[in-house]
Amino acid sequence: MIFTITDTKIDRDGLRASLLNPASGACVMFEGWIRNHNDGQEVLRLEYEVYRPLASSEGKRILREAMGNFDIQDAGCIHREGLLELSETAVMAAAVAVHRDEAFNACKYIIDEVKHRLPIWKKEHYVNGDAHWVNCQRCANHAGTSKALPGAAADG
Amino acid sequence: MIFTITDTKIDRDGLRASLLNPASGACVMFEGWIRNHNDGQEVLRLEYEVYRPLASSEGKRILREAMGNFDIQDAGCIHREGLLELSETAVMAAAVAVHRDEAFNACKYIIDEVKHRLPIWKKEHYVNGDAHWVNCQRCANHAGTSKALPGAAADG
Amino acid sequence: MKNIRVRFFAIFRENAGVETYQHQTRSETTMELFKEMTGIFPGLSIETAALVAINDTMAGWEQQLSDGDEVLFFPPVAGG
Amino acid sequence: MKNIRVRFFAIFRENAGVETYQHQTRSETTMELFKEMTGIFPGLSIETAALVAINDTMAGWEQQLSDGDEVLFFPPVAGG
Repeated sequence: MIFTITDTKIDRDGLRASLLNPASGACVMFEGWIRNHNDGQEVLRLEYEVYRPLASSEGKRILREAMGNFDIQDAGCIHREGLLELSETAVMAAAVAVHRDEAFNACKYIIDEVKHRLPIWKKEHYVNGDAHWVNCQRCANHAGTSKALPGAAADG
Repeated sequence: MIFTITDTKIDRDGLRASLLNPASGACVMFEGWIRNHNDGQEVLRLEYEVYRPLASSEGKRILREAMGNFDIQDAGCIHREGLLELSETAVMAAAVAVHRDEAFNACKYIIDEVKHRLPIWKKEHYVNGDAHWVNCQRCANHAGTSKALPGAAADG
Repeated sequence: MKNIRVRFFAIFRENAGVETYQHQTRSETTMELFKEMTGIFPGLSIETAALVAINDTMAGWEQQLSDGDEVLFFPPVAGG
Repeated sequence: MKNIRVRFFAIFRENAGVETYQHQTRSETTMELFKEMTGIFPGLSIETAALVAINDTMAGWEQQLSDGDEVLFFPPVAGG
């Protein structure tokens, strides 16, 4: 189980190699890429701010939850911080299992939780010179069930 | 859209590179690995027989279906044939999309269909010297809805 | 009588003992042809979820045969 | 009175204009403390799905404060 925050290129082969083992038959990997558009704006690059101490402990907790909730053999996740260019990998999550359904479900769980729970923020820098903190409207619904600020508006 | 049958190592980076584009924010990849056990037997290696003309046309059809059924931007799949050792990648499927849910669903669809529909057979060679063609019991249910031999027993 | 070329794959090939077989038949459908084959090749038997193709196109078990067809008998597939 | 160290992140930091703030307070909960902060830093306002942590552990908005706590105010997260 590897969870890492890094300010350099994500080592995809390294994460995969750490999970490879002869008892696993299925490996599901997710990569989040920096895309050139969001909400109708042309994106130039992204800036990730990470509060490492809590991102790291909460990230490891998510991996442990995935191991407990799904019949998988191992899982891992790496998240970038700092300035990222288009098409760079911002996050990679992976799970390995005997059978593929569990690997799919676990990988999806990890990335969903990472996006909702880790103290990570991104600022989009647009082609037109503007910049904007992304407030992930969808988080509202999810976080509303746990620790979100009460009374706040949900996703329209 | 790339679908390939190969008798050499699957080019994972090549498939990923063919899908990478600045409009996609999510990439989901599945790898099937040769594992060292199946149905209580210790597996030594696997042998894949592929009927290439139909595997190739049916594989491309599956990718087109994935493009039509899910909101994805591209998809690809590579399947090995011949003799494979433990931990080698037997198949890789991938899908890229703006949002991750569609990429997960499409990738899962591709690998499910590939396993059920492509004229590919595997023979397991066991540590004890036996060998055995795998008859994928689960296929029975699935194929039963389309072109499977009528009257055949379904998965117990 | 129709002239049909039959091909067996994987365990079907091993059980029949041949890979291809040229056959004159009165069978109308792929299913009748397969049953005929189990008479000719005693090792061959009906398998759960077997598939059939005609001339490199997936077919059904009630599909009609034509003179000159190549019929491919696939045991249950197991890719991935 | 409790001695509390407050930290703001991302858009909260930009809106407050400071990253850390040492504060003497009668606030009992994280929620009361946040409301107090919006009085001190006019740029700061309540955000949908904001999160709070105390001493590097995720907390709730009704959680009690203790003297010496470090309280972290997180705007809605957006990882990945």
